[in-house]
Amino acid sequence: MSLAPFSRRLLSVSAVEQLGAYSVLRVSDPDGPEPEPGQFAMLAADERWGGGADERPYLARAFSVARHTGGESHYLLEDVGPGSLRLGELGAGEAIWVLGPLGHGFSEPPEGRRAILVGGGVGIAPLAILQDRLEDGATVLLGFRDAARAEGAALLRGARVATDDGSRGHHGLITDLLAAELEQGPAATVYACGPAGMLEGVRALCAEREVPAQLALEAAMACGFGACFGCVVPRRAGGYLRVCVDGPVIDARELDHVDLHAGAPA
Amino acid sequence: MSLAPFSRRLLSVSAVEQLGAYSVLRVSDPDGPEPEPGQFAMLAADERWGGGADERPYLARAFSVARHTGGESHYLLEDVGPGSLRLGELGAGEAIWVLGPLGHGFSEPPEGRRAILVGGGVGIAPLAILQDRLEDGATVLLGFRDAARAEGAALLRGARVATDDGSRGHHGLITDLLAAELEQGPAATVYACGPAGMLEGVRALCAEREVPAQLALEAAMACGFGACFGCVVPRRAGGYLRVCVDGPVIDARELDHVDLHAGAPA
Amino acid sequence: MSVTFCGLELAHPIINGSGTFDAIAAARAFGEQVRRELPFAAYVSKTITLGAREGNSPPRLWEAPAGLINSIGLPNKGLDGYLGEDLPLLVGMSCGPPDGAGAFAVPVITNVMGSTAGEFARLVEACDARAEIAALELNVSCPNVKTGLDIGADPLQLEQVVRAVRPLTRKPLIVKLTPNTADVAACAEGAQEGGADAVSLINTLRAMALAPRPAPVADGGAAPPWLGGRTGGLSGPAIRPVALAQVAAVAARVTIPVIGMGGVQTGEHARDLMDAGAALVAVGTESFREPAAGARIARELDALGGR
Amino acid sequence: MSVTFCGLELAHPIINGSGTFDAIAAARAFGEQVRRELPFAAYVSKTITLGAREGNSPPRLWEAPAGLINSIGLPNKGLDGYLGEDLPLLVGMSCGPPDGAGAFAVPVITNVMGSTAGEFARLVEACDARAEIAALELNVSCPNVKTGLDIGADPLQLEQVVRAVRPLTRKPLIVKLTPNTADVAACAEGAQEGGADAVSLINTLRAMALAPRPAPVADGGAAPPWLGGRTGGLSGPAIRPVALAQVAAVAARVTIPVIGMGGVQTGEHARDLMDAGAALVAVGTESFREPAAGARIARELDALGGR
Ligand SMILES: Cc1cc2nc3c(=O)[nH]c(=O)nc-3n(C[C@H](O)[C@H](O)[C@H](O)COP(=O)(O)OP(=O)(O)OC[C@H]3O[C@@H](n4cnc5c(N)ncnc54)[C@H](O)[C@@H]3O)c2cc1C
Ligand SMILES: Cc1cc2nc3c(=O)[nH]c(=O)nc-3n(C[C@H](O)[C@H](O)[C@H](O)COP(=O)(O)OP(=O)(O)OC[C@H]3O[C@@H](n4cnc5c(N)ncnc54)[C@H](O)[C@@H]3O)c2cc1C
Ligand SMILES: Cc1cc2nc3c(=O)[nH]c(=O)nc-3n(C[C@H](O)[C@H](O)[C@H](O)COP(=O)(O)O)c2cc1C
Ligand SMILES: Cc1cc2nc3c(=O)[nH]c(=O)nc-3n(C[C@H](O)[C@H](O)[C@H](O)COP(=O)(O)O)c2cc1C
Ligand code: FES
Ligand code: FES
Repeated sequence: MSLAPFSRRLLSVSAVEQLGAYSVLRVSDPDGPEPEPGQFAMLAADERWGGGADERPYLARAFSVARHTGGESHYLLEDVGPGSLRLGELGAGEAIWVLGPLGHGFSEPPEGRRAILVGGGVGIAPLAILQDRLEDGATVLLGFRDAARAEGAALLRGARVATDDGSRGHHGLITDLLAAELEQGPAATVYACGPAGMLEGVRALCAEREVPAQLALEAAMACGFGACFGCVVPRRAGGYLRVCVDGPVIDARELDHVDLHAGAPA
Repeated sequence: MSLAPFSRRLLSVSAVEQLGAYSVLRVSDPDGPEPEPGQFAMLAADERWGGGADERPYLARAFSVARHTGGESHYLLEDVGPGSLRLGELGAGEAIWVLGPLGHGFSEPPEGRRAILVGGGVGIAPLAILQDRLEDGATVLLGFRDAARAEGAALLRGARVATDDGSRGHHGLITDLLAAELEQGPAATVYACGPAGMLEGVRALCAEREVPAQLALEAAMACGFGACFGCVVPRRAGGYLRVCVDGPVIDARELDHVDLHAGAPA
Repeated sequence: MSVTFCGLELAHPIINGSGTFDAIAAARAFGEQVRRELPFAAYVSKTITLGAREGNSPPRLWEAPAGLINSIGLPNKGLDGYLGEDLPLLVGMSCGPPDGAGAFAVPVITNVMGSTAGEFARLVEACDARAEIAALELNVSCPNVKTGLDIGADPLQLEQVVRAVRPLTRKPLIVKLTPNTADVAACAEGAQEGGADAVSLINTLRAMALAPRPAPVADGGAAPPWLGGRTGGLSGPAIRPVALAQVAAVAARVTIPVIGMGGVQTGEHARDLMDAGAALVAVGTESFREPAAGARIARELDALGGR
Repeated sequence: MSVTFCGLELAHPIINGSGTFDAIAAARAFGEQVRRELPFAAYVSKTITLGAREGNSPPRLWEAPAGLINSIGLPNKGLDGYLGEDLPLLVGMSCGPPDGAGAFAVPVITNVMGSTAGEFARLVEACDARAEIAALELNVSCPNVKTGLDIGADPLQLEQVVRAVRPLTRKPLIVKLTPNTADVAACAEGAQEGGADAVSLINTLRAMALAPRPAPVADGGAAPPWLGGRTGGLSGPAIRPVALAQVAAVAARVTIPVIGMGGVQTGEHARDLMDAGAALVAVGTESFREPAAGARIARELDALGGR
């Protein structure tokens, strides 16, 4: 796990590029620590963070590192509220506060197991940097709501795609493709990130087949470094995990189910 | 007095131009009522009103109509806080909320009295539209802190200028010029707008010489239309005047002195 | 979307918060249209006291994060001035329902404050005698002359005051609760026990601002309070989450209707308060930013499906 | 700029608000530097209860205008877990003074909450026995089992609780007052009478948020409370003006030192609280936005001239 510098850092936006329904925010960070796949950062615009809908945003927002290359960190944004809206409006050269890399990322696949990457929607982000780092390549299965969002699949190489509305790739859930894939070759490790419903599907599927799975969870976060105890999900053994410091990547066996309340209501 | 439409209106910025230390905000308003000299409007940017220093601005801000011509209202801005900063950043085509024209403006000079316009700093704004409307011309005396601010004098025609630091025009107070002017020809009416200290100087000078004076006051305002009772100044006869509906232009004889607390501390 | 509140037929559930809309001044600024198209389904007067009050010395305003601190100090012409000069100008106003059909008469709710039960009684009696007044709102955020604490902050004391004035009028009696208390639901219960027909909340939260530096702070010294009244009341979006909690707590405890307010800016905010149990919603500070906000909020609420 | 507070030598007047900075988790995220360069001159633990608590079910957070509502529910390992596992990891931390010269040891202040005077007594006794603990803070924002009201909201009850635990320790005893009360200065006086060495305020304001629509609200129905604990506490800039008013009211009434907090984001905000009478200033929610905020605020305060 890479440690974050003990202070948020004022960095500079290199570019914001459209990618279908999403945008890719590129932040210049030549001196920062190399993030590990699955780690995230807390982001906030330096200027005009606030004054949006209902006078928000106020707190920084969590975003997975989608890629780290050439001294730049890339983040994949979906405009779902005042924070992501504001970040997506940033222009090259504008200042952005970055706290990170934070959290506990993905671990290497166990010997003899191939990697299957399963992403849903904007949750594909941490799988891109994971694919970059996996030496032996991986099967990539990505699900989206529609074709505009499915353009996001270009973030990864060789992805097979499913859409809810059938406008691209398989018409149906990405877990359909995962089930078929596991049928063919169960000696796999699944790496998944996406909406709670999808993660619960992946968890149940893998549990049934005794396939190890690492789930990158989301939860509303105030701090990102264990200070607020706000980002919890119930642990199978009882009690709660803090997604920011115990996760965001959590071994599926730690969870009884993926709680819908973990993140935003879908 | 022109009445304002009973609703703030979403208008479009035509331009923001630098004028020395100030900027001139031009708002396209072809259908709005013709403002009278001394009237003001409550302005707020449509987007990102908030999120500045200390999470402000929140309320709209009062600005004198500096000019109204060709279907445009002009406002003279001095950057003194988050509201004026944000308004000054607006670009052509951006949306701005305008409530106005509000308040009670200047009245015609009484028969046989020539008009002397005395302005200080950004307070020269309402004198520009007044000069535009005065048929017989007027003597214009404008005081500023320094030469960069004195460039604002270009807003009016034929102004004589004083600066606190002597970098342009008379080195000293604008009331020095006013005293000399009244010495020469006391059959005058004085129209004044500027910082409280200057207005108090003008008031005292005119009171002594029994010259009528109309003072355009400033006060912190929450609403601009008499709803909040926040913008009061003490009235000589006792009690308070609401600057927004009883003013902003007030007959100097109504005031015992111009209260420093009326507006922001200088 | 019309609603009945304590027997009053209202065009919609949006009214104004006391002291945040002066219909007489607004008609001076915007013309007679204000009286024909009032943005509120009922008009609540500012707080009226027995004697006239000038209000606090300025400065009276301070902008806070997502809010406003005011220290206005209840300026008003006093009971006689209000009944004689203002009330006649406040009757006969109308407002449109959100769907634009027809016009509704706007009832006047007069908000009064005394510093003793006796003063409250005189105010209520005098208002009761005036047919133009449809309902009364008691502002009980007034310090008890002996204890210095707000009358409205103590459930028992509040109950006694309401009980004392209840027999003096058959008009609907609304008690405007103070939010600066440990248990606002207990205060609401006290008001109900005393005979109130409704409660309204929240009033502003006690707050303070210091003089901005550098001026006029003496070097090295502490900045003095900025507002003429030293402390003031916080309103606006900043207090909305507190309002929601207090309205929910009160609505869960009393059976009389609740008027909810505090930081409402949109139809969604109004709906939240109604979901929490409010029958009507009052708009205060948002009217400062937009004089016709009440009508917009009523339309938005309507579009959200009636509540 | 170093200050003495209740006999403790502190590098500067900025400490953390209880429950808003977990030094152990921060060291996991940022490394050992956290322990060497803590942004706070004293470290206040989160609230510790006798038994372990899981905390409230999620969701626990809601972003409000210029603020945050939390319903965390005081998760903690319980007294034994804290003393056995956490406390040893909390000693030996240091922080630098704002001018960068030398390093100061950071004393640990342990915040405890009981639901009865007896529970408070057991907590205080156990902490008193531990030399690593420099001072105690009593969180009295806990409902009285009988009345349901916060112990800290009633001056008399508060005085009794403090008086009961006072003899059990010679360590400085700080009482963290609840802001959800009619007269916080009277509560502070009660704490002082009971023997407190200092008071701290403000804790969060009781607040609420409803589930965002559309999901998961049943059509036509009212939106339920969003937070697992139904209500939560509001913190951040939104409450700063309320904090300033309460700190000023308390400081004017008591002679013991006051720790001020509530929405502090800058050195100027800290200075305002000190101008209002606070001896120390605690930073809470701002640390979430910037983990090293405390150190920045101490530097800014220093640059403003020592206070
Ligand atoms: C570890 C981690 C990694 C993430 N990675 C990514 C990523 O790579 N890309 C990406 O696009 N997103 C990512 N997210 C999600 C992102 O952080 C959130 O969607 C964030 O809240 C967006 O902020 P916003 O202001 O745009 O939307 P918000 O207004 O925060 O809305 C997001 C959701 O929060 C809820 N909500 C609405 N209002 C409020 C309120 N007032 N307070 C609290 N919740 C509210 C609603 O359910 C809404 O759907 C990640 C989250 C985590 C925890
Ligand atoms: C009738 C009228 C006409 C005006 N015409 C003009 C004009 O033509 N041009 C022009 O530039 N200005 C004009 N003003 C003044 C302008 O409205 C104010 O300066 C306005 O407050 C600027 O907003 P701001 O956010 O930029 O600054 P603010 O932050 O509001 O600061 C302005 C002053 O307010 C005080 N202040 C600081 N913080 C706060 C706070 N939190 N709450 C309250 N007060 C605070 C300070 O003393 C500060 O110097 C006019 C005012 C009135 C009443
Ligand atoms: C400037 C101002 C003046 C007020 N005057 C009164 C008043 O006279 N009587 C009263 O009961 N409430 C008064 N209030 C409180 C409001 O009616 C309302 O309860 C409070 O502002 C919360 O609502 P808001 O956040 O929508 O403004 C006043 C509020 C403001 C901001
Ligand atoms: C997430 C969160 C958790 C908190 N936990 C505690 C706690 O355990 N004990 C306590 O006394 N106060 C707790 N508080 C209150 C803070 O210590 C502080 O009093 C309050 O947040 C106001 O300061 P701020 O606006 O700077 O955050 C908590 C506050 C927050 C936001
Ligand atoms: S986000 Fe604060 S503890 Fe996880
Ligand atoms: S600004 Fe509100 S009454 Fe004048």
